[in-house]
Amino acid sequence: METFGLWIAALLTLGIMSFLYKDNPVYKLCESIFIGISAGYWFVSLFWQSMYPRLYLNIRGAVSTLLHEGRISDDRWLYLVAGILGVMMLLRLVPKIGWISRWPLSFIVGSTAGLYFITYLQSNIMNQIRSTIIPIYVPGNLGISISNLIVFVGVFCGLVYFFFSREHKGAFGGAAKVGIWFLMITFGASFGFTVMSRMSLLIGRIDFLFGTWLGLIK
Amino acid sequence: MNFFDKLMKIDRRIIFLFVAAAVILPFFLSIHQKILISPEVQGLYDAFESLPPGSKVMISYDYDPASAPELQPMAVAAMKYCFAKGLKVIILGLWPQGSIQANMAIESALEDSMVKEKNPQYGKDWVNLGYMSGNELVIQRMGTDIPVTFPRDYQGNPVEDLPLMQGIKNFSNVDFIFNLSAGYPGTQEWVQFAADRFHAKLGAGNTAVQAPGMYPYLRAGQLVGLLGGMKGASEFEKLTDFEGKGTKFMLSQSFAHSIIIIFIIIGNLAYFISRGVKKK
Amino acid sequence: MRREIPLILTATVGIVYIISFFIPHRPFGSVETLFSDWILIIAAFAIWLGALNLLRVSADKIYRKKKDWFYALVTILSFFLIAIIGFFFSRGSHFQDVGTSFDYLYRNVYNPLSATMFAILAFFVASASYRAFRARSWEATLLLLAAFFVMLGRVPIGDMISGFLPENIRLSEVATFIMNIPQSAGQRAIMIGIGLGIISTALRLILGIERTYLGGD
Amino acid sequence: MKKTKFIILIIPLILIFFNLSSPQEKPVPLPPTEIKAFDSPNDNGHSISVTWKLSPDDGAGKNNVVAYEILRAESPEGEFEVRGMVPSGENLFDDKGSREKEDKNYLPSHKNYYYKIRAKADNIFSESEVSNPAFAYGQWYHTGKTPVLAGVIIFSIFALTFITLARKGKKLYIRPLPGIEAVDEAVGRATEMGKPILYVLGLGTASDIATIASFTILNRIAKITAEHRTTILVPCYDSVVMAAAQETVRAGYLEAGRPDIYKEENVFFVTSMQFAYVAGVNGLMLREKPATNFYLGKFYAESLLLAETGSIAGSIQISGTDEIAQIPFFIAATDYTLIGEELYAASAYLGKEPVLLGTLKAQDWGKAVVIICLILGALAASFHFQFFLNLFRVQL
Repeated sequence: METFGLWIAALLTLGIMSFLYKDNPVYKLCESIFIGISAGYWFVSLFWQSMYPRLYLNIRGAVSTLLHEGRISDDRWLYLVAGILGVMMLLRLVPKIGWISRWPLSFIVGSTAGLYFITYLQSNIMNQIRSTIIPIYVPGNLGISISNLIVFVGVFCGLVYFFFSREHKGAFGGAAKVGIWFLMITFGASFGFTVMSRMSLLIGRIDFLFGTWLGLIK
Repeated sequence: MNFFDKLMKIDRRIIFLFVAAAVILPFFLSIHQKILISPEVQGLYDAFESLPPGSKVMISYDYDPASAPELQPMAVAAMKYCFAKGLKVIILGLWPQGSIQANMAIESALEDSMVKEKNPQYGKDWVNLGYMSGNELVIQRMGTDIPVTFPRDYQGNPVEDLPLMQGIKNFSNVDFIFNLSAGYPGTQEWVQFAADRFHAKLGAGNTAVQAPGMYPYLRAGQLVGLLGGMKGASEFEKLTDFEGKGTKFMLSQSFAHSIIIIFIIIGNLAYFISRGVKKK
Repeated sequence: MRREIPLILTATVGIVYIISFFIPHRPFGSVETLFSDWILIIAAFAIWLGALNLLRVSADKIYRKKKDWFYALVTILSFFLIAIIGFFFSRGSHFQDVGTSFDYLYRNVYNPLSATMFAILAFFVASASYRAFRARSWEATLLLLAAFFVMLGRVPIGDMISGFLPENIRLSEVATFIMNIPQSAGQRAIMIGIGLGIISTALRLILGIERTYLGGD
Repeated sequence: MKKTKFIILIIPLILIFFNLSSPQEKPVPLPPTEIKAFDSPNDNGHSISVTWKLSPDDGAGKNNVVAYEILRAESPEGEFEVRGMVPSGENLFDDKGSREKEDKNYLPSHKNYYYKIRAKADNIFSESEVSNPAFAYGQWYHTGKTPVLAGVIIFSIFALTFITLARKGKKLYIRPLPGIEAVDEAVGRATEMGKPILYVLGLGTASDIATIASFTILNRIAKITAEHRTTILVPCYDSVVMAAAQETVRAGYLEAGRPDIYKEENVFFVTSMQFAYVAGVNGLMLREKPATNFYLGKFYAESLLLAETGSIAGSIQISGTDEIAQIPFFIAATDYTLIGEELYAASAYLGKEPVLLGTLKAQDWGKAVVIICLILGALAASFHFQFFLNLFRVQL
């Protein structure tokens, strides 16, 4: 069974790789298997990991306290709201009352908006300001002074580039231009850096094909 | 259309072919590239070297198959080294697939002739405590009580039956912790909970993407050493004298980076020359 | 009814979320966990919409014998294969444990497909850099140079080429400098910008100014 | 004589021998003192904190303390149970309990507890006195989060001011963005070629602001395509996103006055797994050969897979994301890229609604405040004024 699995895995690997030459029936076959399997995977996981523990087990627990202890006050009843919102989502399938699905949608969007308003203010703004507050002049250490100055100028000009209310002209435009330079270096560096991990993945696949499958590499 | 114009519009499949060759060929070549040892890898090796035989090393496997090309060579080299040196290894995983990766690493380590000589035994020379959910809370709980956190190993044996686990209560009974990490939970959590709170001695192996973020911890001494990506793996293999996949992979990596750079240079030459021709 | 209630709901939920961030006292302290659980449950219901949509589009292709209808059939069959195995033949909620049939499919079908698709990136990185990394302007040159230094500085070859230079200006050191100084400066500027963009969009959502996601009428 | 000499010699030797062979007396460390228990600040009322003065033998004296154990009881005479341990040198412990009654670890609010700390040296303990009684209670304001509150207030004031100004009809200038200018041209191209437009919302869920910002852009583009009678294809990664995208596109067609030509099957679900989704969209691109591809939203490693395939298919491509690591790939492989914040601005740009522009102005003012903070901060740090840095410290 394991050898069979290994062959399946190897053939699928080659099938996807054939895409590099051009679109072809083998790739199309792998693609449709891939879509079906992954959608099914997601379908199953969401059921066992969200629906079952979070909705079913909570409600079952609440029902059992009601039956055994006669208590109705249980926080877990709150999960019923989620169940109702979920069913409302499914009402999209009924054209006449499909608009009800906007309720759960706006619940999701509302909590997203609230959550991100706070977290980004804190992590992207407060924390980044804090790590950029560095002494520009460090007595006796020219190296650190210069690198701190570069960081400061980079953040400053980068922010100027993102101003929308002024045209990039004059001194303002000059700063924005320097800002673009910093952004470009950032993108280049991050490109070069990511290349390494992408190559590692390819190397891993080659190792699978020639080593694990064909046994050519020890 | 002259030669350089053609070169600029080269079929991408030719580029693909070169990339494939650059990655595949090194597997079958026996070229040795000079590997310089960086200080953070040396630091990790020194920490391992300072442990007398019989010391207890905890290795946490916090990654899944997706990051295996980078981290598995490190894991294999570390296991070979520990077995050959007679260090006792306690394995656990904060990622579900971590303990499976660990078993795979041990399987390849046991094939090595130096390891075979020592004939390490499960329960005595190594144990695999398996996966435990709870992320950083698992580390925190281990700081107080390891047997309570992991009452059984991955096969379901009670830990009190394992000779290696005798006398292991918390991090003060573990001589060194080595963490292989591909994200959250991983090195950062080990630093914050094991090193900062319980003063455990900690080293780590990370993916190339994650490694730069760990340098602050290295500078502060919270990490004694760090292996970053395949490069780190190959350096570690060189230091421990267990040359393995890291070194081999690194050669492919070098070739692949070079081929991309060569193509960028060719592309730019063609661009400038053909532009120069047109201007005339 | 159709638009007003959803808008009120968005605003209320958003404001409750923001307020509860500052109040540790119950019930506010646990709002975040509760709401995120709810969202997961809604998503678990919504996957039915997605799955039905996928099946409907595929079935439609087969029914009308459209081009490539055979592949649509393969999609439907693979969907049912893994769904049935996952629901009934893989130890219930322990479906992801090692040794289940679900795990077998995951390891031998899903994993190689996904890893290979990911690995194809390596080829595309090469072709994209060949096509796009041309020193057309000063900005493009900066991008190219930064990529060049970092790429070479991360592999042993880089230090071999630059071995004749003093240690602190070898390629690996240059790469580290670029990553630590200008790269992190640029990164911070972008992060602060994104932060402002996100909080401003979030505010627009809460105030009900941005509401296209709710549709018309 | 000889004998006495021998005895005199042997007695001290025996003494020395016995002294050596008797088990070595391990020194007992002095206990920690001044145990103070109090309610843990900024929590929901199920945690008590304890502090103490380190044992004189911790880091000094006999220097043999390795850790402190924290014990708790319901009365000073009651049975003390171990609640936790901290390494030597530390003098604070948060006794965090659960808020669930069923939990073994339950710690009720408003109930008194007593604490003891014992210093641990190998297997020897020395216990402190019992602490004062303390009970846990919940707080109504988290003092550590004040900087964030200040940020919320400042930004909201900016936004509301500019929205009001915009409502009153004040003209607000914004500079042109190349990626946005290209949208009309790109749709026009598709119409001329008689080919569809592909709009990819990315891998975000409806819980990502980037995805929601992308809905607004999708709405405008759907409106333009409806006017031109061009097909727009929206393959979706998430079911909730699919539902919202259907609403969004329908609204666009409605605004253009063409609800009759809206086709729901053009906004469809592919799958929720990253690379399977890419495989599907790539196949779609090569078979449908869209004239223009939009990639706006959250993107991860798939960015380049999509953009390179799009370029193989010969499409014009406009991209934008707030995932910094992916922006370089989009810059390399697509024709126009909206960088980070520009993605969020794009919806306001395309909408041209004055109120949306108002919040864009607020963003700029926000940036100005950040820049001022950075300048002041750099000066303060250079002259060692630590307090300024602490203004931005958020405690969770």
